[in-house]
Amino acid sequence: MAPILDIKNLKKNYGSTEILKDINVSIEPGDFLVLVGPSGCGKSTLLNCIAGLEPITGGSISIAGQDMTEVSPKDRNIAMVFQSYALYPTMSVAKNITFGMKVRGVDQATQDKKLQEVAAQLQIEQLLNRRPGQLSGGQRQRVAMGRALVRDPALFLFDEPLSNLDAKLRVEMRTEIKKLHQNLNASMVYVTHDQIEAMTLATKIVVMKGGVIQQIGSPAEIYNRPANLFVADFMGSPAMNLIPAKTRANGGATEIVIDRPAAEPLVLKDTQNANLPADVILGLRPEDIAEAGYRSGDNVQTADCMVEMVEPAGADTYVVSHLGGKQVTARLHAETTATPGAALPMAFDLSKVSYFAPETGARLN
Amino acid sequence: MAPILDIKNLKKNYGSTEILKDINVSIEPGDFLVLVGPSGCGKSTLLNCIAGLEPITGGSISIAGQDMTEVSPKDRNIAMVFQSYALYPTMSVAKNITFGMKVRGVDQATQDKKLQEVAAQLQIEQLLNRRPGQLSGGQRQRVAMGRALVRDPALFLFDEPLSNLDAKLRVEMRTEIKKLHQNLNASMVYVTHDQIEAMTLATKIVVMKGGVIQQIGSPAEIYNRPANLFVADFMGSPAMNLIPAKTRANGGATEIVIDRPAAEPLVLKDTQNANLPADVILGLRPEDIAEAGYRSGDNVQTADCMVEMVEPAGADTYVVSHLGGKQVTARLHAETTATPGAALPMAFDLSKVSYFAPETGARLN
Amino acid sequence: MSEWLERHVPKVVLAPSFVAILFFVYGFIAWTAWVSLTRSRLMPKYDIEGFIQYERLFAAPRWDTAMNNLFIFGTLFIVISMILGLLLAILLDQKIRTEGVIRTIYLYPMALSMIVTGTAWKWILNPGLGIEAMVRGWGYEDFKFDWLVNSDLAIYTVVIAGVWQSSGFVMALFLAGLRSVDGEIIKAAQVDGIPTWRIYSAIIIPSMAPIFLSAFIVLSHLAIKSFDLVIALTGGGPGYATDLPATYMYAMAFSRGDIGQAASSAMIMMAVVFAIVVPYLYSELRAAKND
Amino acid sequence: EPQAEVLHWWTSGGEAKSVAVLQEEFAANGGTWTDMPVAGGGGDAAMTALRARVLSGNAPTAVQLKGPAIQEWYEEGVLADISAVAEAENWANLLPASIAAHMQCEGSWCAAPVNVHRVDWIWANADILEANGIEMPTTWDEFNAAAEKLQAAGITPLAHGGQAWQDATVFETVVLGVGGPEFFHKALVELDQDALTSDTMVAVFDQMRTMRGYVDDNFSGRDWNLATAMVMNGEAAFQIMGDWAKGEFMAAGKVPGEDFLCASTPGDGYLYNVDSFAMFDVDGDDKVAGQALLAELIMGPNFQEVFNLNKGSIPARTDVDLAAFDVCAHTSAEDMSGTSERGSLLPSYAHGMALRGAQSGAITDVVTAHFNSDMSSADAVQMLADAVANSM
Amino acid sequence: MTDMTVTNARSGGLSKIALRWILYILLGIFALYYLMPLFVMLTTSLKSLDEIRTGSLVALPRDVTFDAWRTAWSGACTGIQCEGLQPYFWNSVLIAVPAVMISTLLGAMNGYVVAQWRFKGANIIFSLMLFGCFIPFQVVLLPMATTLGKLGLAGTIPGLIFVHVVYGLGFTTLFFRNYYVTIPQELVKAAKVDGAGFFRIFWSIFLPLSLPIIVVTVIWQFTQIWNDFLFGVSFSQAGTQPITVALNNIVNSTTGVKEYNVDMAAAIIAALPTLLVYVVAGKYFIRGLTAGSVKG
Ligand SMILES: Nc1ncnc2c1ncn2[C@@H]1O[C@H](COP(=O)(O)OP(=O)(O)OP(=O)(O)O)[C@@H](O)[C@H]1O
Ligand SMILES: Nc1ncnc2c1ncn2[C@@H]1O[C@H](COP(=O)(O)OP(=O)(O)OP(=O)(O)O)[C@@H](O)[C@H]1O
Ligand SMILES: [Mg+2]
Ligand SMILES: [Mg+2]
Repeated sequence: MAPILDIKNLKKNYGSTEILKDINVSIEPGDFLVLVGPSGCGKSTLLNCIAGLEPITGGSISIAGQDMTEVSPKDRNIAMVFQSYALYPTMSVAKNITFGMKVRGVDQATQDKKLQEVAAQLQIEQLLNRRPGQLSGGQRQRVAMGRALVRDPALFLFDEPLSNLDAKLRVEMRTEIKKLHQNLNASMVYVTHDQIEAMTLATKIVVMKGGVIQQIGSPAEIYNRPANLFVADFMGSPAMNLIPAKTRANGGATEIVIDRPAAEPLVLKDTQNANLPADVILGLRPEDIAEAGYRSGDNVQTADCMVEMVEPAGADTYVVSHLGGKQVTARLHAETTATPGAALPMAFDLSKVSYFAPETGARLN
Repeated sequence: MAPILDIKNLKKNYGSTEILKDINVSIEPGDFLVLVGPSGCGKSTLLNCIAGLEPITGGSISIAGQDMTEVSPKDRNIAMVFQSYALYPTMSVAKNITFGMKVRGVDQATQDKKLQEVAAQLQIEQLLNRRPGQLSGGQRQRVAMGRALVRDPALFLFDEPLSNLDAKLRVEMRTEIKKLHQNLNASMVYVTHDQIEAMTLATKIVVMKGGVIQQIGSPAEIYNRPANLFVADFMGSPAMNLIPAKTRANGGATEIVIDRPAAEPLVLKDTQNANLPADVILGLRPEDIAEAGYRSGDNVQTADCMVEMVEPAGADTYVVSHLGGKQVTARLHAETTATPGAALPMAFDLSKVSYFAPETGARLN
Repeated sequence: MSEWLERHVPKVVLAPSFVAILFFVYGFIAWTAWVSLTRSRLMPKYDIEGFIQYERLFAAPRWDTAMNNLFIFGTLFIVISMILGLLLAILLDQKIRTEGVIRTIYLYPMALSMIVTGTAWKWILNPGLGIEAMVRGWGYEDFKFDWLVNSDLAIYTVVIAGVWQSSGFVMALFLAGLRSVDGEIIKAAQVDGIPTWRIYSAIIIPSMAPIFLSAFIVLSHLAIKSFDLVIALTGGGPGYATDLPATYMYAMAFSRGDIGQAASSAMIMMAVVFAIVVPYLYSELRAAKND
Repeated sequence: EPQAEVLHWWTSGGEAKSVAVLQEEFAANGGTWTDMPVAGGGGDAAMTALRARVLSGNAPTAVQLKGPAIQEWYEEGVLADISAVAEAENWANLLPASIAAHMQCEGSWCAAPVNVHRVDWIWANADILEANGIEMPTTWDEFNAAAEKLQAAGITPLAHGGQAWQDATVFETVVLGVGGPEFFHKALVELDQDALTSDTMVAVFDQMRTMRGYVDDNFSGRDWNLATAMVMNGEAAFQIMGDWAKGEFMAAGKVPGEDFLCASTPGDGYLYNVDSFAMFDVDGDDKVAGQALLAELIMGPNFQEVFNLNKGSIPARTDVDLAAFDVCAHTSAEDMSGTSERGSLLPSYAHGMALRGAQSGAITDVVTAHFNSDMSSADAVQMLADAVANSM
Repeated sequence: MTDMTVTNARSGGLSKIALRWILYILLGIFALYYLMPLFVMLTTSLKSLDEIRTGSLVALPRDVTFDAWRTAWSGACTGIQCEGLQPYFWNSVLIAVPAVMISTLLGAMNGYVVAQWRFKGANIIFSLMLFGCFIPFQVVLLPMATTLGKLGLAGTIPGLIFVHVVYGLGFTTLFFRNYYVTIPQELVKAAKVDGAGFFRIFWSIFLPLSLPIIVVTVIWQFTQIWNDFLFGVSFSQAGTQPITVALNNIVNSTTGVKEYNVDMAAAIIAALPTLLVYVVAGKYFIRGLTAGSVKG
């Protein structure tokens, strides 16, 4: 099947500033593509280019097999949900949703039918006569979705649609969007700042930085095998621990040596990866460091560590200690007895360890 | 020791609308009190009343043992950090921080010393000559903190100071505030929307709703023993599963019966709690439902459940199924093989179970 | 074709206004520049004669007076209107119960043209009829307020009436500005222990810089164009002590039948406008580029 | 059917009534009169409107114009020729020569005179003069002496409104009185540099400075009619003003010769201010017919009598019966014919009869600047010469 | 915002009350300054001519009479017609209403383009238009007269409307532009994706949003146009003269008898519509200014 969205060598400049540099992405029908990256990296710009709201400087964009590079937004068969919702402030919810159909000359009966359908789906039937100003954030968000849903487009574009919501509502809406995607089997491009959102929603994640794509892959790939230091640090919360270390070969295995303040270096043995350079940066997620006795497996090794700070967070407790000159966070179970200033035996699970080159930041294993 | 803040029977009306109804809170020196509650519940109003920025309708407020009910804000010996930071837009960072001291007639040398101290603490030395407009959100936040810190007040008030930051920065700043609290051993009142923030920072949490305090307690109390359905649902992310169930006594233990669609009811046995009414709402956190074999203990029981949706989220994977007419979320390890539509054996850990009365919502155990 | 139209519709919409301005403002300025180089008298003539009109202009003592007056009047008018407007805005911002009424009282002079109010002001300021006579009538025989009839001071009465007319509008601008300052900043300052007057002087007022700029532009526009004001109040007198460039130009063009001279004075006036507006536009454009 | 759109600045009650007479006659002769009044600044605003109208190719049919301005507009080639009417009615013989000259442009007739205002009048409050034993002055020295006496008695000698045109009005009567008719003609009609810089001119400015002392403190910007009211109310003794001031006295019910006195200002001569209508080039037979009819009616004896009775001036044509007119008008008429013979019937510079706008304006600038400051007479003379030169 | 005085209202000591009094006294004094001319005009208009000649101008009338008002409205002579201001009043309405509407609408469109549909050079065009606000009107009188003649609009009401629209454009565009730049660009984008075009977006989305700024613009334009004398006197002819010209004819006659009471009554009548607009819409005026036009 032809890709639903195919971006080739896309370039976008504002004046002489290059905002997007040679972007190549393609997604299949039914894909849920999530764009992540730090603020200002060009996510919204890319979305705007796809929608045709910004002229592009180079490359091509095709949607559902048709070259759309020069086509105006209204003919691209897309629907877009904006970060700020961009609801029409003077129109009622119903009119907000039907405005697009009205503009397109859809007949009144169809408009009403569609409106009822979508309103039911989003549970906003009782709000149809209100103005956007009289809605809560979550309700607005649903109206913005509704405006997109009545369209039945080839492609949905979402620009951080949940960023204005409070945590609770965000979780609910996230589930809602996920269901929507599954029910409609629609193709979506979704921008977010929130890694959890990215991880839970995406079938494919694109990590960008400074207008350049850093990695494209499934959520698991991005999470478990980040392509470089930037991705490793960016994805996951709390972030992956990135610890400078030295390696030395020891038989078939590799020994990883990590400096510790006022104590002997910590030595871990990795049996899976060989041929590493002498200096590496070791990447280990907080959940791969547990309290000794709470984790087992081939690659688990135990060592005492000095606890600096304890942060209980309900379901888990995070413990911070110092390794290799860095603060290292471990995720412990909620009932841990760890106390700041005391040593605690910790289990390091190396089965999903990552290594990066200190100079280039590229992944080594 | 006298409480540092003591609020007695505080009432606050706007016109004829009661915004705060009979609030009683008291905190000890060094306490970190976090106020949480849904939008519009009166958190900011309460903070403003404490600061003296809003006249109160009834009751009294004393700070550090002195009745402050009638005292103007500047004489209350408090410092406040606002949600929008409220930096003085035309002054440099240095002037923003020192302006209050200057007005109070603190001599130049002391001002400089204080400024240097605080700037070092917050790592904003290199920003001192910039204007607020030239700072990033996180930097602004730190300046706003700096303005409060030079004060050495009896009480710090924070109104959602992190809500404008992106997730990554928020985590960093949270740690920063936590350290600050530990180092200064200052007393703080902190408003937030974010439960993680509440859980990690607080020594004491106040949950409010509609101007009424729902529960006051330590984070662990609030998390593990919510006083009512509202608190149970509000705190924790994903939220606690609240499942309608029937109970029947069976010997010394209680049997909990939960309806399931297209399957036999699920029966769990609780040996800890007795004398429950026939109808209850069972509260179980997602992390207390695991994949069978991954959890053990006295109160763990296993049952097959139909999986509806699987949400991998990096460190964990959430699985949704249907129980008692509700969606129930379980937190599974990341490598789970659960697939939507298939049955999965799940372990229910009842050691921290909560029961609520369906009518009043009050906690039963 | 329709594709083209669709893409260019904004330009097409702007075009008529733009062309109108181009022709009716810039075209006419060019026309005036041309005429200023001729010996046009009663009616415009188009034979260029060089800069004689400018030479005549700079030789005329009356023009000197007019420019001097513009300087005195402009400076005082703008400064006083701003200060008074700001003061009134601050006073009105203190949760005044009758704000609506008082605001209307301050604002209404803007609604009246000077043709209307000039006579009233003339009487009020006239020593024999107005304030001086009234105060003397109360028994203060030595009271003196005769600026209107004093060649050296008459220009200040023009300032008084001008301020009367415009300061309400400036107040409205500042009041709007005060109302849009973030309330949390003020709360923060209160908690910081800053007294009210320092909150205004050190925090609010400095943050209203754009409004000062707007007010300045509106006021300088009024100052330069002030014509009715002078005609109605003093008629340019005593003598021509209160002449302004605008009245000078009008007199030349229409009562004296000396259009060439009028055109040259208009060009100088426009140069003054230019000197004020261009920096403003520059900052405006830069701001637009930044956002 | 004759049509006329008439641009004029006679808008106030008395003036308007006077014009209405013309309009009625016009209508009685089957014409349609469209009124286009524009008041203000002694016709400045009307001139503004006229210029715009001419430039837009939409000139009014008839326009209140006077003095050299008629010739100026003629030179722009926009005036119509009404010689046919004038010659048929034999205007040349009905008008004093110097006034007729104003109505002619390069030999053809281009305007019709309505009235003759005398400018060099001095008005006085009869009671005050009697109480202080003062006669109407016939020389400036007498005037000065009388003024000193009045001042000593606590009466403001001269009621004056400090507006440029009023200053200029006083100035020209002083020029006429101090320098005589010939000097007046040389200085203010021919703009002879020698005359302008002569010692006589210095003396004129000296007299102006003296007169400044006779004026009360609040004169600046005062309307002329308020000054007249001061004379009426006994606050001041004299006013120097054209004969339209009479209308103000009459309106207040005062009787000439009893309540108030009129006399020409000291010195020989007669300064006239002739209102007239010029006809503009217009398209359309009805309008051209309107112009002819209007010209004829304006010079008609009936209109000349009625209009001038209303307005306080005297008829421009010399053959009108003056029986219905008051004593001041009689004086004016006699003086007009007398001075006309003696060659001292002179155009008023202050009212735009003598000079073109630029020059008269330049002179007024100096006069008013001198009068309203403590400039020395010598400086004023120098400035006057410079200003006149600069205005050429 | 600044509710500084409300804070601790309960603790209002003596000094607080004193401050409050000083505040009101100050406001009152300024109110006197602003009201004085109106007071003089009003009292004079209610006096008889005799009383004006003899009494003090700033005194209250001894016998109140409304004759002057009647005369001014329907009896005063503005030339040979003695119909008062009445006919001219309607001329002004016929000029001001369409001119205000057209210039506001055009300003709205222009502001919409400049703020929301930026294209290359839009800013330059905007600044050029802005400069148009500052041109002294005397400068344009003569060339404009020629142009109007060429257009066949000389002396007509459409001609006057045209002139006012042209020279009002700078300000109306400025007002709308400054208002529309505060509206997020996303709104246009959303509507574009919805399939709406330029005019549709303006009409359905921006215009309904613009009430505050429309109020500001209409007040400003109405005041300017209603009070205009220079254009009114230059580009009108008999039958199309606006009220300011008639007012001027009543007030400014040179050699006639002056009826000050009628003058003042006429002045007030001529100002009534603008006064009314300020009183009625004054509240929205501040609000509109707050809503955005204040910025630079
Ligand atoms: N109209 C414009 N002119 C010039 N530069 C622009 C313009 N719009 C955006 N930019 C720049 O382009 C870059 C990318 O902006 P974009 O809005 O795409 O970022 P983003 O990834 O969406 O960030 P965020 O997460 O904060 O929304 C930024 O550096 C921004 O400053
Ligand atoms: N000045 C006011 N006048 C009337 N009602 C007000 C005023 N300020 C706040 N309220 C109302 O008081 C209630 C509490 O407001 P408050 O700002 O304290 O909420 P909050 O808990 O801080 O909410 P959020 O989390 O959204 O900041 C709200 O319902 C609000 O509408
Ligand atoms: Mg973005
Ligand atoms: Mg709040």
